[in-house]
Amino acid sequence: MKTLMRYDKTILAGLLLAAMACCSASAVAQDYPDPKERPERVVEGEAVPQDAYRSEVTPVVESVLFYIFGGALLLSAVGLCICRDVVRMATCLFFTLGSAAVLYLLLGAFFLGAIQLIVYAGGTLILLVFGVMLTNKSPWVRFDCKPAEMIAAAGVAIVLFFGLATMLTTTEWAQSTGEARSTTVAQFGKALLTTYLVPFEVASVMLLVVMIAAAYMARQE
Amino acid sequence: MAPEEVCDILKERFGAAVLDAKLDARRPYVVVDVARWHDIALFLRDDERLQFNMLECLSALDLLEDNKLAAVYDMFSVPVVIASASTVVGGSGCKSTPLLRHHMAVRVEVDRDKPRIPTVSDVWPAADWHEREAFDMMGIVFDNHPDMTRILCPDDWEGYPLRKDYEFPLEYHGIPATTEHTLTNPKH
Amino acid sequence: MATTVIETRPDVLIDFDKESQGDVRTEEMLINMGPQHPATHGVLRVVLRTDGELILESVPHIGYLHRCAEKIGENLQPYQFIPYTDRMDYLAGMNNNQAYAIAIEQLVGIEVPERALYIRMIFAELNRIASHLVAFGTYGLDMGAFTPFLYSFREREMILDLFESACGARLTYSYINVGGVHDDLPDKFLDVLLEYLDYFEPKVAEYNQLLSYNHIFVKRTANVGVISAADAVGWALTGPVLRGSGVNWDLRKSTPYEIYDRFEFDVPVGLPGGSEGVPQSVVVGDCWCRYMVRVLEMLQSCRIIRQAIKQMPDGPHLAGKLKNLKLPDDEIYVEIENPRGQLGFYVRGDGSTIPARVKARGPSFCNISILNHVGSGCLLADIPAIVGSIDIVMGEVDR
Amino acid sequence: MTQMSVPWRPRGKVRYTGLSGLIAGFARAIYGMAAPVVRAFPGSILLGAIFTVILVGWAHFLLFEFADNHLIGADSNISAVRGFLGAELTLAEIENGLAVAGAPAPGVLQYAFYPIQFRIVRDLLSAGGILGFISVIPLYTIWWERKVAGRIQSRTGPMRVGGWHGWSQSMADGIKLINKEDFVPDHADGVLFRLAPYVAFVPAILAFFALPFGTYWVFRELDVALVFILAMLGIEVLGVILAGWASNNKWSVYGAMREACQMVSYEIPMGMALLIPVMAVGTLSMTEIGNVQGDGWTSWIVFRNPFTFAAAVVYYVAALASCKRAPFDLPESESELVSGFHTEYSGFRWSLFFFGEYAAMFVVSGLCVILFLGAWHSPLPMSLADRFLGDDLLSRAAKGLFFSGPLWFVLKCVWLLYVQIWIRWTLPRIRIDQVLYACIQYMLPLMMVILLGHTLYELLVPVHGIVWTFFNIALSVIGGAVMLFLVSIACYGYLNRVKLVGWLGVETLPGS
Repeated sequence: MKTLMRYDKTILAGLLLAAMACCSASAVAQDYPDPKERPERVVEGEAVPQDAYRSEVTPVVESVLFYIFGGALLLSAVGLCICRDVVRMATCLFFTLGSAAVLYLLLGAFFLGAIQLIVYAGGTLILLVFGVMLTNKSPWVRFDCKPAEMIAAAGVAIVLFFGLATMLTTTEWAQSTGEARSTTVAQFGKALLTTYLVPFEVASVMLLVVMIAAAYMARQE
Repeated sequence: MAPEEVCDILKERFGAAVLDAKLDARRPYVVVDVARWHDIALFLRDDERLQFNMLECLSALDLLEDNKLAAVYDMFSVPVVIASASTVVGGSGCKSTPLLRHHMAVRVEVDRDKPRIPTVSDVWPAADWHEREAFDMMGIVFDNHPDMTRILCPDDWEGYPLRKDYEFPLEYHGIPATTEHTLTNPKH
Repeated sequence: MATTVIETRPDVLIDFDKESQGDVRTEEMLINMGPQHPATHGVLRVVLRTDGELILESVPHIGYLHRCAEKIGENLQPYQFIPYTDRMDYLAGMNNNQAYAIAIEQLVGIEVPERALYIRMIFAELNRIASHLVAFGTYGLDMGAFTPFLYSFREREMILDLFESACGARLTYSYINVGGVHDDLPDKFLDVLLEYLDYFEPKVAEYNQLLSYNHIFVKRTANVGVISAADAVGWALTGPVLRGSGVNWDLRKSTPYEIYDRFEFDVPVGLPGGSEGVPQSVVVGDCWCRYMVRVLEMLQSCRIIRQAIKQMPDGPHLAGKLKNLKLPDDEIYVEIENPRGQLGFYVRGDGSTIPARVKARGPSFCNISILNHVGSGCLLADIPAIVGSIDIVMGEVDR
Repeated sequence: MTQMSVPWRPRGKVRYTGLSGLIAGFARAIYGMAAPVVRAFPGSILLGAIFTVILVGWAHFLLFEFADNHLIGADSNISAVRGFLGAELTLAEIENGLAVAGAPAPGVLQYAFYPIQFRIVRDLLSAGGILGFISVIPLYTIWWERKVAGRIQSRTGPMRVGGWHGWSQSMADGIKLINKEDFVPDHADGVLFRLAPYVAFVPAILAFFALPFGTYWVFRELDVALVFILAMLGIEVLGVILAGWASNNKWSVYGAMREACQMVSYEIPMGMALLIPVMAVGTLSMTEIGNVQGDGWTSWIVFRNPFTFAAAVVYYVAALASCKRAPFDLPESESELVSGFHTEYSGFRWSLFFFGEYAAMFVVSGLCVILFLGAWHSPLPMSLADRFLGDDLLSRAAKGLFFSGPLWFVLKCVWLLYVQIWIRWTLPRIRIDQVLYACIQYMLPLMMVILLGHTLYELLVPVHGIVWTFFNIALSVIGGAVMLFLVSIACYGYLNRVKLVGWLGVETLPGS
């Protein structure tokens, strides 16, 4: 462990390069634009679907990336539950959300991946860490739970596990037919404001209520 | 307001408490009895003829020959005239309006083995730190002072450095305070 | 714990009262703005009890630069003690020497020649400009503006060159001695000085444009660390800190010592917002007033020096021998107007040539004692603003 | 004299092995050889370096284009995946393709062209280009900031290291920082302490992958580039918070807390300000937004209508706050928090924080340039270029140089960097409650008004109508006037710098 700590810079530099390579490889799904004809501007009418999304990278590389980031997701989620130090928990949460975003990118849903990063990793997590810093639970406190809680938690976990396992195995998932999967942002915008207008408005009203409640609670009488 | 008039006002007000008045010295001062010192201080500040509102300096003295410790209070009467809004910053408008611009010194003597003087930090807030420094350097204890601790030397320092009969410590927490040379032939 | 009702803060923190806390109560922290800290000029340690950004208590601890100068004063003859007075307020060496020299002269009764008085007065005023330049530059640093510091030190460098030509030293001069000045002015000193004054005076207008009336600087200093006139006099604050609170008290004007009554100059005093040349949000006695008083004092010092250069007489520069002066069995307390306030020397002789007791009353010692009274209730970023505006030098606080 | 016992444990002389030792030795060897050459003609080396970088980048692009057009041919069907690594072309096909195109020695060149067709090879090449550019940018921004700060403060800044105006000062600092011992304070959270600089540094680098430098000069042209870059800038906050937290020092906790407040509050106005150009052009992909502003400087989005003009200003101020610069640099405010969150860092880890900050500075000004200031187009309209210049190699180079190319993008970014540096060295710092007060009370409502105004303006005002052209021309004239005024100030300042700086200062300035 000692020597590992001494060479931390080299290891982390390696990790850095690996992260960059993965990001670029994972974002490789986007087709390289053919320089000759430019995708003409989105005309008012129905958006012209860009040429079919196909994975440049052979399936081998894509699945390797999937397992890497899926594993990272699971490991950091487990780390989140195990850690006692509050700030380490927040870091594990960050890696969980980050690898979820990378999985979206792998699937070609770039808008969703970026929004996941902004909203969760950039927004909620920061507010969570901020909340930890300001509440009177001093940040150096350690969550050490009593054995009784451990047993109860284990029980709930097992029940949840079997529920999920059965659900996973019984339902038959729609097979991906491999046709155009990448949707442009314009289609998102149109869909949000036409077909899914009601849920969109309900969500915004709900968020507004949450914000006002938070402001009211933190206000000094 | 000459020192003589101030001394007369004090004598007429406190009578015997004013022990001695050295008015012909280069800087005239009045020696005051320790017991009545706190009321005299209040009187010096609040009497509208005197109005000594600024305590300049508290110098602690060590009179070893007659086994006494003394505290000399120098005070000023500063005209608290707020320059009116019309006067220009730096303009000729802000002339000083001499109200009662005079100076007075009061000495309070107390014997060495029981050096206790009533504090005046409630009369002049400036006295707070000066009294702590007098205690730190000379060992004069000021009664009901809000925070009677050392101010310059470390809190666990023994002895009072400015006393004439103070001998230097040779080391402090293992750090040698003098060189071998002074160890072999101490100066005083 | 005294209720810290913040009555002077007009902006967002007005109703932030400590007592009735909502359930989101931040945890109180005890922080050491320790002896080594860029905002405390020198080795001042301020123990802050903070709640989030708000300061509940700011207790200054001093004594880190204590060199027992007063004990040494009781073993040295006056002319040997002069170099120690330099090291007390190391930014205004000339003024310190002048204070101790005047104290000894009045005690012994030496008559100082005219030329020496004028030279002393010119160097004291030049040192005041240099010290105020340092105060102006470091105050810009505390507020986060780096450039004014470089400009002020460029001008100060030239003053130090002038001092070096006169007395060989740049910071600890020991130039003003008992009975006059150590040696006469070098030739052509006065016209180089005049040339410097012509170069320096437009620069002060440039500083005002760069920092004094800068909107962010005004927002950071106006209505911050307000000291009322009564508090200022009660805590025996003196110098620009006292005049910043609107009290018109300058020893050079109210009790003129040496030859100050021969010159015509003004005493800048803090003014409320809205008066000419003062931003709207300024309150008498806040950081901005104290800062502006120093900047205007620089201009007044230039004015005095110009008049002194015109009236400069000829004649001896020293009253006679300095060694073995017999000090009478009496005591004296003399105060002069140092750039930071009133520097007082209490000297008690006992007939021999060595004084029995030398007590130096440093202006910064009293000025910094008000920090706790002013500091509690303000924000963490205001502490450097307040300490910077009081402009302390730890050499004369700890002696 | 008795030797005082030192309370802390004396450590042996620290010997550098591994990466830092290697780098230091390598750097010393190079410096030995290169010093005389560089000292001889430094200016031309610097200019030459800039142009070679541009030409090398352009050569790559031409290579890819040639391979696409001539070898694969327009009509080849893309899905036919053959060959071992999924290559579309076998060696033989490449050879006769080269022969058809009249390349000199097809037999030899075919081996050179074979790897080009793979996507991963192209990515690695452009990733190398991007990483090279990223490592150069902070180096020279730091050096340039010290020179500009020096000139503002009437001193000269670094003059000695490497000859002409100390151009290799930040390289020397880099080597020093690598060799410096960066320790971890005791009781600090070791893992987080080491992780924090990377969480702060990597997002700033990843943002460069989606930032277009020209129409074709982009590593990966995402159609959600803007959102991706915003996400990356959002993640940096966490690195700073972890750093402040893990270094077991109350001052850094304060720095971390302030950073959290400031970044979270300033991302909202920044995000809203970025919405304006997106609404104007209708897409999130920055290459698209850049191409729209092609014909002349009146077509730049900033001069489009008063709302976009105001949005550009609000964006720039919010961007200053989000990358902790100028009057908003509270998290590492020296005077109060010693140096905020990176107080306990030193050596390589500290330099990572600084690389991240300067990279973020460049990304933020890059965003401003692309979205508002006519990305990689010069003020001259492209129509002018098409009339004079044809399509051959030389004219394309001229078009790239004078009309629209990565050089213009970098030039505008450097100008915005200069504005940031200029603001930093003149303005004092704002207090934290004023920062938040300004954001919530002024920036947010202002931004909402601008957003509303812009939508109404876009909907109601007919495009190229009287009102539209009036505002467009008026704003363009204002923009042009401001630019000319600043250039004239710079010339005036340079021409009689003796009078301005004062007689005493100038004689002593070496090389002034």
